[in-house]
Amino acid sequence: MIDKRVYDFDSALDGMTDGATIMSAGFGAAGAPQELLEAVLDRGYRDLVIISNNAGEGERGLIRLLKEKRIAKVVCSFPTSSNSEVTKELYAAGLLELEIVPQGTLSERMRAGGAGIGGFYTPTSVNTPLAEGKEVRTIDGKDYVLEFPLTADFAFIKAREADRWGNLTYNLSARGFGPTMAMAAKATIVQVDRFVELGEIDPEQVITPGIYVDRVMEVEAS
Amino acid sequence: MIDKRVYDFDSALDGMTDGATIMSAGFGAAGAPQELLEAVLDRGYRDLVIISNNAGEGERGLIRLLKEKRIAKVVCSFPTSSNSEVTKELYAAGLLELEIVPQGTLSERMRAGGAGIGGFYTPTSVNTPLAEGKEVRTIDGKDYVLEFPLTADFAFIKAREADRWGNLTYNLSARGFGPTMAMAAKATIVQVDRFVELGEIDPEQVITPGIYVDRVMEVEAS
Amino acid sequence: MAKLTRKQIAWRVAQDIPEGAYVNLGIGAPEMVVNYLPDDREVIIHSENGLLGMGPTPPPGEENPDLINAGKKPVTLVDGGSISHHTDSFAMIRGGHIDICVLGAFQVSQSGDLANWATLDNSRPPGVGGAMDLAVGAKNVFVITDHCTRDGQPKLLEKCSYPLTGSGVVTRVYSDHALIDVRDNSFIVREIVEDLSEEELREITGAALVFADDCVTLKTPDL
Amino acid sequence: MAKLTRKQIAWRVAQDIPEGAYVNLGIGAPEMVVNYLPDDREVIIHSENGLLGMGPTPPPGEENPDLINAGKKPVTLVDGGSISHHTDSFAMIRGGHIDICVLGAFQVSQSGDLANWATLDNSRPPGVGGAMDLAVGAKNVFVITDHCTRDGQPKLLEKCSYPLTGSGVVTRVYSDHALIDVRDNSFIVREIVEDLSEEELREITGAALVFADDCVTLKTPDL
Repeated sequence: MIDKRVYDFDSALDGMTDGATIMSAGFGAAGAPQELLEAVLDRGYRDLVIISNNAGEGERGLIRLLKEKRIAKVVCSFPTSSNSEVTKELYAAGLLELEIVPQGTLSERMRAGGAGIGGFYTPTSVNTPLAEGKEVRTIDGKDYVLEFPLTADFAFIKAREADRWGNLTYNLSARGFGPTMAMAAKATIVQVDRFVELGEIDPEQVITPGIYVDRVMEVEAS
Repeated sequence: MIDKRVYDFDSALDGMTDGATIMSAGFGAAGAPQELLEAVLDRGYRDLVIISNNAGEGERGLIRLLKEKRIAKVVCSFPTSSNSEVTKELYAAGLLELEIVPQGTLSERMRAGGAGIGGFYTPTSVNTPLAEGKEVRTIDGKDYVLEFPLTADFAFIKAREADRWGNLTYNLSARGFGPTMAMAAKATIVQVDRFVELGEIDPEQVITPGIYVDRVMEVEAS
Repeated sequence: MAKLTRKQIAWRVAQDIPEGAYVNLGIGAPEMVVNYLPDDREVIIHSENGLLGMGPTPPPGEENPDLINAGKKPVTLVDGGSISHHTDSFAMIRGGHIDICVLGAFQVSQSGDLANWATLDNSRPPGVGGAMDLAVGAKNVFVITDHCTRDGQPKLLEKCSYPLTGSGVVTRVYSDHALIDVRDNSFIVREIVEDLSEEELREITGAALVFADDCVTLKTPDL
Repeated sequence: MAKLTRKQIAWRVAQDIPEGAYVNLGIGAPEMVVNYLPDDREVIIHSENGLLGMGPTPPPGEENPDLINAGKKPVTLVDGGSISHHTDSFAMIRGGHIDICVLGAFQVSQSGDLANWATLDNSRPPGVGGAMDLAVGAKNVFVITDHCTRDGQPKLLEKCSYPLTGSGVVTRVYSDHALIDVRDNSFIVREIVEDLSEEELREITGAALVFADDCVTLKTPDL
């Protein structure tokens, strides 16, 4: 019987190592897998590379990892949040590498990683510093920048429901980067509000099909 | 008040011309907008360019347009259906131009057209005749073919429900190419089983958001 | 010198948003535009984190932490609203499906270049968010900005000195002094606030201005 | 000469599909594989028109014209099944998320090239469907084929003469005479049907064969 459900963080994080690349879903706090990130913190992993829209928000998850200097690099579109100073301080002190990627390009690069696309031409960032060093190509009279896929060792996702095959639904705008990151990582680990029986999710309403999911764990918001 | 509902085929087909490029959804008969296609037939339009997975199936829609020699070219992955000879006959007689595109590339090219991507590298068709004349590029040691976007004047789609903003749901595997074609055409025309009130479709269950839809018409299966 | 308040600028922008438009409102001043849309006008608000048909701020106590806008503030969905994931949401933007986006600016050039994401100060981490995608993807890019910086430097320039967000993208500027179209490598003044002369506007602008033949007074209610 | 029926080949393929695998079964003979999966083995069947968790043919009268497989035949969904649109479905395929796809073949070369979509007859319109995406995207490409054409020509070759579907993609061939891995530019025979000598197999194969040290008899039930 296929059963992707796990019941503790040690099982959820099986295979985690220092230096791992982790895609962390969430836009601000919505959809952020705070408990999974904090389980990584508790287990002492370091030198992590994080791919996430923001380099943390509030006082949870990524912010805690940043404060404990466990993160070597963040690939993101917008690193700072209004209520956290730690990213600015680490950056100013040269203790944090940042790769800034426009939000749509970030998402599309992860999709490419998950969908087997070797690269794509986007009009976003043409003639800006974020296109420096990148190939620019004129197609039908318009300029585009060549961007390459992003993949990761792990994707951490927060979802609403999961069944034992790993089919997922999300809660409103907490959907965010989850469906894309699930495609792009070697191992996709999901914390969900609740498990449901196989067949309970309408086939037309599955947002992330289980094929993209490796482990699901029921986590109560803490 | 925004109201994309129309009540007759003349309104649905507003702007149609000879020589128009039409994306026609459907995989075989599932999701095929037969009544919209036949309304085009009835109005005498010709020299049409059709983008569709199949060049017709059964005795309806595209097959009828083919029989009446209204179609100049079909861009598709698989032109012939088991129960129709017309495509073979027209092709053998030199009366039909075919552009064969692998199914996933066909779909991805339409997505690129709808998503503002200028081109993408796909591993599909490398070292095959369908890559002839196309740029091949080695990325991270793997070969990819450069493919360009597909767009159209019209997309014809069959869906289950629509509200007055054009939000759509589909019926099971009739979803098919609908959501992608809706993004890629200048005018997206949808025949639906039934209209619903605005707000009746759960925001999380909208499959094609109305931003991609121009006109919706309730059409009883005929 | 006569000048508009932020609310008045937002009001003026709102008048230019037609029925049925799909509109993305940037974080900050652009968010205020929604408050001045006429009640009888149906406009569909997009938020790049996956909302289409975004509604007003919920009443206190009814906020849902999983229903937020691009500025990470609690919002609602209107009837007809829908959710998409980030990649699909940016396909909408990049694919040219958003009719109008309204953004703030550090600088705008007469060729429509927009700088609104980074200054020349490298000590702070830069952050671009969705601005580059919106700038290049929306059919019309409206900019809300003060005409000058706080220390009196012009923000409308021949050429931007700050790093660009997008090149040749701005279609119209709504400043606290004027409404200016950006077309054919020129700033074309369509409306100018009361009691401000053409000469005074030229003095606070860092590029040549063309005054439209039908240039009128920029009038707004008191806000 | 000893040879397997199509059903026996399908049975043999089914034995190699592990619990939990995501599997795409091509149109025709590959579809039969599903009939021989052990009842206690959970395998998730993908159909490229957007089904994941495809179930068996529905009972007569319960067919839904909007629930069909890649072969356009009525099917069902099992509990846990899901629907996606075509672009998402092919993202699954191209992105390497399908563990095994089973395809038919006109020709297979010792370097794993697959030809299964077009012959050299240009009078008929060609059709490729999803075969090229599956060939290049699936982690393992299993081929079900007769060892020879109806007129006795070998289908396992040094080099394909027909237009390719994919290059270097086939991982294993299940013919009516043998089970052959394709690796390091070689056909490696793992199993051979009863009463067929190595020499006889070589004679009907258009490329060199390597017999594995642990090559065994290919046994199936009577089907």
